[in-house]
Amino acid sequence: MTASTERRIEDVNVIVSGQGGDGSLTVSTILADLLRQRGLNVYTERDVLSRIKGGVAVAGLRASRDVRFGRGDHVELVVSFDLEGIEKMVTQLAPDAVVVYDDSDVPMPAGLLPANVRLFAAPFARLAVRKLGRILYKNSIAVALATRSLGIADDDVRHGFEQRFNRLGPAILGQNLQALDLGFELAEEMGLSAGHDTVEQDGRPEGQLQITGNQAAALGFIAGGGRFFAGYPITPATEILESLEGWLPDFGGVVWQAEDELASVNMAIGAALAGVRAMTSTSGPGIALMQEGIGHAGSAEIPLVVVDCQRGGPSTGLPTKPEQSDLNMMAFGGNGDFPRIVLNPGDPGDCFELTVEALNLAERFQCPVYLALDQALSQNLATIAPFDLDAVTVDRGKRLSAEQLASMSEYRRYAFSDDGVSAYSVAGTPGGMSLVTGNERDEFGRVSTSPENRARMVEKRAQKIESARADLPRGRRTGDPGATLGLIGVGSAYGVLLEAMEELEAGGVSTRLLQPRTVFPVLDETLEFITSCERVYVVEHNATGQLAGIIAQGGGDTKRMRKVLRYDGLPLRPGDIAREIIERESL
Amino acid sequence: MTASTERRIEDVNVIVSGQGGDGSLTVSTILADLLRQRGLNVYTERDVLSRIKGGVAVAGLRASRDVRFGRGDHVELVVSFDLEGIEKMVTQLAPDAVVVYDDSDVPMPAGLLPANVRLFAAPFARLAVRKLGRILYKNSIAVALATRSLGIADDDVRHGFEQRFNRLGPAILGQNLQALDLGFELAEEMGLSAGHDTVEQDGRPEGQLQITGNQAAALGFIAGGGRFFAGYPITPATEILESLEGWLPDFGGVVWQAEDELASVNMAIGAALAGVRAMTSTSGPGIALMQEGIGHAGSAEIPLVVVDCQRGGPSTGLPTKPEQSDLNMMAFGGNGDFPRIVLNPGDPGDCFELTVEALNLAERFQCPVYLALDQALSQNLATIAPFDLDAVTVDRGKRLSAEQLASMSEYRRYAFSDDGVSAYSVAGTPGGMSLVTGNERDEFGRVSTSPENRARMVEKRAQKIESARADLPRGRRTGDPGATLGLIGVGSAYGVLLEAMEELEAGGVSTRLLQPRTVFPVLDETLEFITSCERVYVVEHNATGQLAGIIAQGGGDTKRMRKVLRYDGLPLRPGDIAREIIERESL
Amino acid sequence: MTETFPLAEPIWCAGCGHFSVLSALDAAFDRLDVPRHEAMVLAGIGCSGTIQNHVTAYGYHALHGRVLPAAAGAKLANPSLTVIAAGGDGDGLAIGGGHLLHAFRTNPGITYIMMNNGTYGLTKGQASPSSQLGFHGATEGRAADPIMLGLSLPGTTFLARGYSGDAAQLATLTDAAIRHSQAGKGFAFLDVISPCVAYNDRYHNWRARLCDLDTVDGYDPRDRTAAFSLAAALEAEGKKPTGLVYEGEGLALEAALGAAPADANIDPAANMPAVRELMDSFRG
Amino acid sequence: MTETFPLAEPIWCAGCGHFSVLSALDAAFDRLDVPRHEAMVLAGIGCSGTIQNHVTAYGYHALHGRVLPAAAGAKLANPSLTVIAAGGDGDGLAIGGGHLLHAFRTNPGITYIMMNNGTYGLTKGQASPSSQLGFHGATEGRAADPIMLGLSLPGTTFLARGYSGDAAQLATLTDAAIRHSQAGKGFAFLDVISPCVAYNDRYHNWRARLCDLDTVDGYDPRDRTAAFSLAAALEAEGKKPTGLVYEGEGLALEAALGAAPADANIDPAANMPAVRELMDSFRG
Ligand SMILES: Cc1ncc(C[n+]2csc(CCOP(=O)(O)OP(=O)(O)O)c2C)c(N)n1
Ligand SMILES: Cc1ncc(C[n+]2csc(CCOP(=O)(O)OP(=O)(O)O)c2C)c(N)n1
Ligand code: SF4
Ligand code: SF4
Ligand SMILES: [Mg+2]
Ligand SMILES: [Mg+2]
Repeated sequence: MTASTERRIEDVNVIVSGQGGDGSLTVSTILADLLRQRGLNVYTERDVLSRIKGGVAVAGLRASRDVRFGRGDHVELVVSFDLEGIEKMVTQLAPDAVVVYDDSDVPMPAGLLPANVRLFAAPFARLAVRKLGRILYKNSIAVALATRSLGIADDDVRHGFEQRFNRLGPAILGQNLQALDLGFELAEEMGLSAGHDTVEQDGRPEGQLQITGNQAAALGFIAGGGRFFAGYPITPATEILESLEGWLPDFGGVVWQAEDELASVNMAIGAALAGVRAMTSTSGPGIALMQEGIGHAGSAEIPLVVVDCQRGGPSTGLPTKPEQSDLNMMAFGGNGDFPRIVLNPGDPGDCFELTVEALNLAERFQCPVYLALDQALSQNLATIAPFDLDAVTVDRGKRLSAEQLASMSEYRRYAFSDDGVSAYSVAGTPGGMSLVTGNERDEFGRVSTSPENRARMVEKRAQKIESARADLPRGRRTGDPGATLGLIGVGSAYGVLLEAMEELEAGGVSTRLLQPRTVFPVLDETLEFITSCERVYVVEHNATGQLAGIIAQGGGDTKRMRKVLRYDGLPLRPGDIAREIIERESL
Repeated sequence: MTASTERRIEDVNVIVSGQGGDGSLTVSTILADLLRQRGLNVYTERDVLSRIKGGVAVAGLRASRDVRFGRGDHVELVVSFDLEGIEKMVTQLAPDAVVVYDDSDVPMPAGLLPANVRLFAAPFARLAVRKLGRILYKNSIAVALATRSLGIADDDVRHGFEQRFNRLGPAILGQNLQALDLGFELAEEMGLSAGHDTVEQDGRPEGQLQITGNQAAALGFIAGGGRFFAGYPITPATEILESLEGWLPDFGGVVWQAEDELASVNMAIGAALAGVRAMTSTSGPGIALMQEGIGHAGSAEIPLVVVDCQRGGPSTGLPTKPEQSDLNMMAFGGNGDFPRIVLNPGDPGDCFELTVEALNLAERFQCPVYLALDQALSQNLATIAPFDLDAVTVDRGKRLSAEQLASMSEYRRYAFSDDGVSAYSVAGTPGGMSLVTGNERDEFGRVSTSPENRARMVEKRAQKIESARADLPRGRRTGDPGATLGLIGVGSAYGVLLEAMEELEAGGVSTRLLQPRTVFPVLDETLEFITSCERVYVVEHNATGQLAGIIAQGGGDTKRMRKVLRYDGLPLRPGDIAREIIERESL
Repeated sequence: MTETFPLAEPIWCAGCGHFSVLSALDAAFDRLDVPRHEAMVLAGIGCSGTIQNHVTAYGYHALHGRVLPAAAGAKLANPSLTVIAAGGDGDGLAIGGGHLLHAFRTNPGITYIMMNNGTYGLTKGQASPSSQLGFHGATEGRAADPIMLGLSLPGTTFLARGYSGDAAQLATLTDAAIRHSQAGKGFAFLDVISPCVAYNDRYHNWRARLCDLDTVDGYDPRDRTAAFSLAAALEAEGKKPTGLVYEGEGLALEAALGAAPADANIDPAANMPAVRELMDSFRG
Repeated sequence: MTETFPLAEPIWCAGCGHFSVLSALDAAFDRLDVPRHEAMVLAGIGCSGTIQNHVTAYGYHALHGRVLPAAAGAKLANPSLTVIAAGGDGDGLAIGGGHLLHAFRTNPGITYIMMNNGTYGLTKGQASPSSQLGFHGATEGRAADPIMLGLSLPGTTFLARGYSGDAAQLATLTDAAIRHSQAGKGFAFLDVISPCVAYNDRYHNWRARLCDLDTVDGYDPRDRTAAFSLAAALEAEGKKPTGLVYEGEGLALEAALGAAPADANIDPAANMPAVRELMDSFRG
C-alpha cells in the first residue's frame, strides 16, 4: 500500500500505539469500523501489558478482502503517539508503509525509518491542547491522517464520527469533528490530499459476525444448553465469565464468580450432579489448581467442560501474551489414569461449535472435556460467518428419567456396559438415588478395593474414550491433497497457517494442512495424515513441541514430524513460519 | 515348604489376616522378629483398607535368604482369623501350604482348600476367652501353631515373647506365655510336633537395616541437609511427615503440618528462598493440588524437592494400594514449559541416596525435583544394607556468600550463563537483595515482556536440564549383558523384576534389566538400552503405560517397547510378570 | 420401586461420635418429610466422609476440603433440592477453611454439618485446626472455632452446635438447620462435637465443657455481638456453647440470584431464537 | 557495594492508594533500622503485588493467594529475617482466605499488609470478598472484614487498620506491626483501605466512614470482645475502625517451634554422626 489512493485496498495492517489509558486505542476502533463499513473483513489484536495505566499499549488491526485470523507479516500503517511504539515496529514495516506520528514530545530521530516509508509527523497532542483545549482530541486529529492515507472519503469519516460520538452529546461530537478537520488540514499541508474512495466494497458477505473466541465460546455454551458457569477472573479467560454474567441469567442460568479456581471447578461438578450442564474457564495457573478436580470428574464420571484460555507460561508467566503450552497438562496432568478429551478450536466459529460439542461429549461420556484456546484466539476480534444455529443439538446421553427408573428393577450408577458408559440419574429424579465417589467403587458406587472390580472399572473408564472416538470432532483440512508436505497446527496457529500456506505456495512449496480439532485422544486421522505425508511440520506456540509430543505418544510417526516453535510471547506470523519451512526444506 | 521341619527355610511367604484393629496383625510382627533373628531377610507388606476399624486387614511377610523387595508368588503359610482372608488367598497358596485358621465363627468349608494344603483349624478366639478370659490372646495361640509349622524352636518363641511383652508387665507377659503354651499343646494334638530348629542362620550379614522407603527418604532428607519440611497427612506419604516430626528438630530443622498441600508447597518455597533445603511430600491428590506451586518453582528458579508416594488413582482412588500412575503428571503436568527432574528410587537404599541427590540437584539447578515412590516402596519394610553415609555430599551450587557478593560489581539474580544456571543469593545475605518472580523477567528479576528477553529466558531454563543431564542419577542394570530381551521398571517394580528375571531365566528366557533412576528427562542410557535390545518390556503399575509413554516422547524406539501393565490395586508379582512375558515371547 | 444402592454398615469404630450424626440426619429427613430423591448428602474425605453411604438419598463423596463448593453448585443448579454437606474438621477447617469462610459470606441455602472430633481420624490421629493446643501432632496454634468464625462474617445466618452425646438436642438442631436452608434463608452451619474414640477420646471430658444455651437466661440468638461475647468468655474457660448460637436474617444466595437452572428448557428449538438474537448483536 | 536490582517506577494509576502503602513500608524500614538484606518483601498477584519491585530488600512475587504460606516458610526457615507479606484483598481474602485464617490461628512472626481496595484491580474491576454489596460484578454476599475474621480466632495477636489517605497514621501502624512481629509476638495484620481509582474510586466516600480509634474514649485494644462489639456496631452503620484494633499476648510460631534452620550446620562431617545414630536405630 502507498499513501496514494489510486489502488484498491485488499489487505492492510494497521498498528496504533500509545500510552495505555490515554484513549489512543480508540483510534484503531474507529478505523476498524470504517474499514468494516467498506466491506472488508477485520481482525484486531491486542497487545497490552498486564498493568493498568501507563506503559505502551498497542492495538493491531487488519482489514482484508479475505477472511484472516491473524495479523499479516508487514505493517502498512502505523499511528503512534510515542516513539517506543515505532521502535518496536520498525522491523515489521512494509517497504512503502505510512507512519503517522505525534512528535509533541520527541521528534522522529533521523534514520530510524527505512528510506521508502512515508512519515507524517505533527504535534497532535500539542495542537489538541492549544486549539481545542483538551489533549484527548489528539486522537481525532490522527484519525484524519490515517483515513486520508487509507483512502477513505472524508465524509465517510465524518459520518462515522457522528455515529460514534452522538451519544456523548453535541459538544463532544462537535469538538471531535473540529479535531478531525484540523487533521484534514494538516494532511492537506503535508500533501496527503483527499482522494476518491477506493476501498473494497464487495469483500465481505452481509451479516458477518465480529467476535472473539471467548465470546463465541460463551455463546456456544448457551446454545448448547449450558446453564451453570462458575469462574474466577484471570487473563485471558475473564471475558467468558463476564460475557456469561451478562447473558446467561436471561436463559435461566446461573453464573458465579467463585472465591478461587478450586471452588469454581467443584461448584461446576456439584451443578453437574444436579443435572445442569456446567462449565468453568480459566487460564494455565487456574487449570493447574483444578487438576485434582478435573481428575475427580474423570474418576467419578461427572460431565464437566473446562476452557483453558492458554497464555504465556510457566507459572504467572506472560499473562497477556499468546502461548499453547498447557497442552501437556491437559493431556497428561492429574493423578492416575482417567478418561479426558481435549478439543482445540481454530477460530471463533470453531469455538462456538466445539463448545456445543464439548457439552454433548461431556454428558454422553461422563468425563471432563477440555476446550483449549489461546490468548490470540480468545481475545482477538475476527470477522466470521454467522454460526449455524440450526446445527445445534443437545444430546444428554444415557440420562435416566423418573419413568425409565420406575420401570427398572435395579439401578446401578456405575453399571458395566459394552461401551463403558453407564446410565445416570441426576439429583432430584425420583428413584435414582445413587452414590458418586472418586474412590474406586463397585457398580452401585460403593467404595470397593476388590481387585477384580478394580480392573474392570479401570477398563470401563478407558473404554469410554474408545467408544467416543467415532464421535470426536474431526479435523479441518485444506491445501493441495497431493502435497507431500504436511502442516499441523491448532488454535490461533490455524488461521496463521492458512496464510503461511499461501506464502509457501508462492515460494514454490506446496503443502496441505490438518487442524486436528481433537488433540487428545490422538485420532487415527491425525496418524494417517502424518503417514500420508513425507514430512509434517507441527507448528506450535510453545518451547518444547507439546502437540508433537502428544501425537508421538499417540502413535504418530516421529520420523516424519518436524517441530516449528515460537515462544517469545509474540503471536505466530505466517511469514516467519513460511520462511522457516522453506529454509528447512531447502537444506 | 511343608509343615515338616526337616528342610531349611530359604524363602517363606506368610500371610496373616484378621479384622482390622483386633490385634491379629501383631502375629506377623512377632513372626517377622523371630525369622529375622534366625538370620533371614524380612520383607513385610501391608494391605489395609482406608478405614480404621473392622474390615479385613492383611499383613504379608516374607523371610528369605536372599534380599527380596516384594512378596513372592506363592504363600506358604496363612494364619487367618476369618474366612474372608483365606478366600482371598486361596489361589495364591503354594501346593504344600499350611493354613492356620481360627474357626470360632465359621468352620472351614469343605473343598475350599486345595488337596495338598495342610489345615490346622481350632477355635482360638473361643479358647482364649474360655481359658484366659480375653479374646486378644487368640493371637498368641495362633503364633504357636505358626512357629511350629515354620520349625522355630518353642524356646526361641518364648524368648521372643519375653522380649516383646516384658514392658507391658508380668501379668500380660504371663498370660501371653500361657496362651502360647496352649497353642503348643494344640499343635501337639494336631500332629505338629516340635522339631529341631532348621531356619537359616547365616543368610543375612550383620547390621542390616529393616526400613521402609518412606523412612529411608526421611533419613536421606536429614543426611542431605534438609532442614525445612512442610506436609499434610495423606496415605501413603504420612510416615515421611511423622518421621521427620520426630527426628528433624534434633538437627535444628523445622517440620510443619500445614493446613493443606497448597500451603505446604508454598511454605517449602518460602523456606528455600531463605536458603534452607526444603521438601514436601504427599500422594497423587496432593501433587495435583501442588501443580501450580511446582511449576512456579520451575519458573522462578527455586530449589524444591517434592516426594510423590503414589497410590491407586485416579482421584481419591485406592488410597492404600500401590500404583505408579502419577508419572505423567510429574513429567508433563503444570502450565507452561518448565524444567523439572523426576527421580525414581527402586528400594529403600535408593530412596535414601536419591533424596540426598534430589536436594543437591534442586539447589544446583534451581528447579523442582520430584522423587517418585509408590505405596509398596513407601510403606513396606525391607531388609537392606546400611546406607553409605560417607558418600553423602552437600553441593549448594552457585550460592553466593556475602563475601562473594561484596566483590561483585553487579549481581543479577537471573543472569544468563552458558549452563543456564545463575548464581543466587538467599534472603539474609548482605548485598544480595534480588527480585524473584514467576512472571517472565529480565536478568534482574524485573517483570519483562520483551520478546528477545523472553526467548532467551525460556532457553536458559531449558538449558539447565541439558546441563544437568551429565549429573543425573544413572540407572541400575543387572542380568545377562548379552540378552536381547530387556526389562525396564521403576519403584517397587525394581525388586519384583529382579525376582521375575530369575523365573524367566528358569523358564529359559534370558533378560537384562534397567531401572532408570532418572525418568525425566529421559536419559540417553535409557534410549541406548532400548536400542541395544531386540525387545524391551516396560513393566509398570498403571493402566496406560505412562513410563513407556514418557520414554517414547523422550525418543525411545517404540517399535522395540512392549508394555506390561497391572492396575488392579494388587502389588506387582514376579510370577505374573514372568508368565506374561514368556507367553508373549512364545507367540 | 427401583432398588437403589444397598445401604452398608458404617465402618466407624464402635463408639465413634459420627454414629450420632448419622442417626440425627437420617431421622431428620423423615421428621421433615424430605422426599429422599430430593435430598442430596455430600460428604468430604475422612471417617466422617462416609456418612452418605448410609442414608437413602443422592450421595456424593467430594474431594477433600471441597464439599462446600460442590454442595453450593448443586443448590444453585437446583434450588428445590435439600442439600446437606457433611465432613470432618480437617476437611472443613484445614484444607476447606477458605470455602467455609466464603459460604458464610455468600449464604447459599445448604446445611453444613461439621463432624468435629479435633483430629484427623482417617489418617490416624494427626492434629487438626480444632485440636486443643498440646494435642500430639505437628500443628501448633490455638484451636479455631468455626462458630466464632461464622460470627465474624456479616453474611452468616445460622450457627448451632450439637454434641454426639446428646441425641435429643442434636435432633432438634439438625431439624432447625435443615429448615433454615429449606426456607430460603441460606447457609445453616451445625458444628457437632463428635469424639474420635480411637485418637482423641474426650467423651469423659466434653460434657463438663459444654454450656447448653437453653440453660442461659435471656440468651438471644439474634444478637450477634452477645453471641460472640458469650462464646469468647466460654472459650477463655475452655468451654463451648451448644444449641442455637445465632440466627440472623438473610436471603439465600440462590434466591438472591433468582437461580433455577435445572428448570430451564435447553431444547435447541426453544432456545435458538434468543441465541440468534444474541448472536446478531455481533453482526458488524 | 554490589549493585542490586534497579528500583523501577510503580506502574500504578496516578492516585492509586497503593502508593501510600509503599511509602509507609519503605520508610518504616528506615525508621526501624532494618538492614535491607534482612528484610524480605513478599507480595501476591495483583496491582498490589508489584510493591516489592520498589523497595530495596529481598523481593518475592508469590503465586496468587499464596503469599502467606511463602512468608511463613521463610520466617520459620530464618527467624532473624524481617518478613513482610503484602497483597490485595482478592489475593488475601478470596483465593487466599484459607491461609489468612490459619495465619491468625498459628501466629507466625510476619507482618501482613492487605492492600484492600474492595476490587480486583489488575483484572479490571471485578468484585472481591470485601466489595460492598451491590458493587458490580458477580460476587453476591456481604463484605468480609479481615479484622473481624482475625478477632474470631483466639490465636490472633495483632490487628490494625490504616487508610491510604492518612499517611501519618499509616506510618505509625506500619511501624507497630513490624515491631510486633520482630519482637517474637507473632502475626501482625494490617488492613489498609487503599482505594482503586480506576475501578472502585471511593476516596470521597471513605473518610466519613472511618472511625479513628484514638478518638474513641477508653478504647482498649487488649479487649477482644470489646473490639468485636465496636467493630460490629460500626459495621452496622457502614463504618470501620482505624488504628490499633487489637493486640493480644502470644508467642510467635517460630519461637514456639524453636526454629532456626538457617543456622543449622548441614555439613556432612558435622551431621553424619547423628544421622548414623538414627540409622542404627533401624538395624534389625
Ligand atoms: C488432597 C488430599 N489431601 C489429603 C488427603 C488425606 N486425608 C484423607 S481424610 C483426611 C483428614 C480427615 O480428617 P477429618 O476431615 O477431620 O475427618 P475425620 O476422619 O476426623 O472424620 C486427610 C488429610 C486427601 N484425601 N486428599
Ligand atoms: C491462580 C490465579 N488465578 C487468577 C489469577 C488472575 N489474577 C491476577 S491478580 C487477580 C486479583 C487481583 O486483585 P487483588 O488481589 O485485590 O489486587 P489488586 O489488583 O486489587 O491490588 C487475579 C484474579 C492469577 N494470577 N492466578
Ligand atoms: S478413627 Fe475416630 S473418627 Fe474414625 S471411625 Fe474411629 S473413632 Fe470415628
Ligand atoms: S487499577 Fe486500581 S489498584 Fe490497579 S493501579 Fe489502578 S488504581 Fe491502583
Ligand atoms: Mg476430624
Ligand atoms: Mg484489590
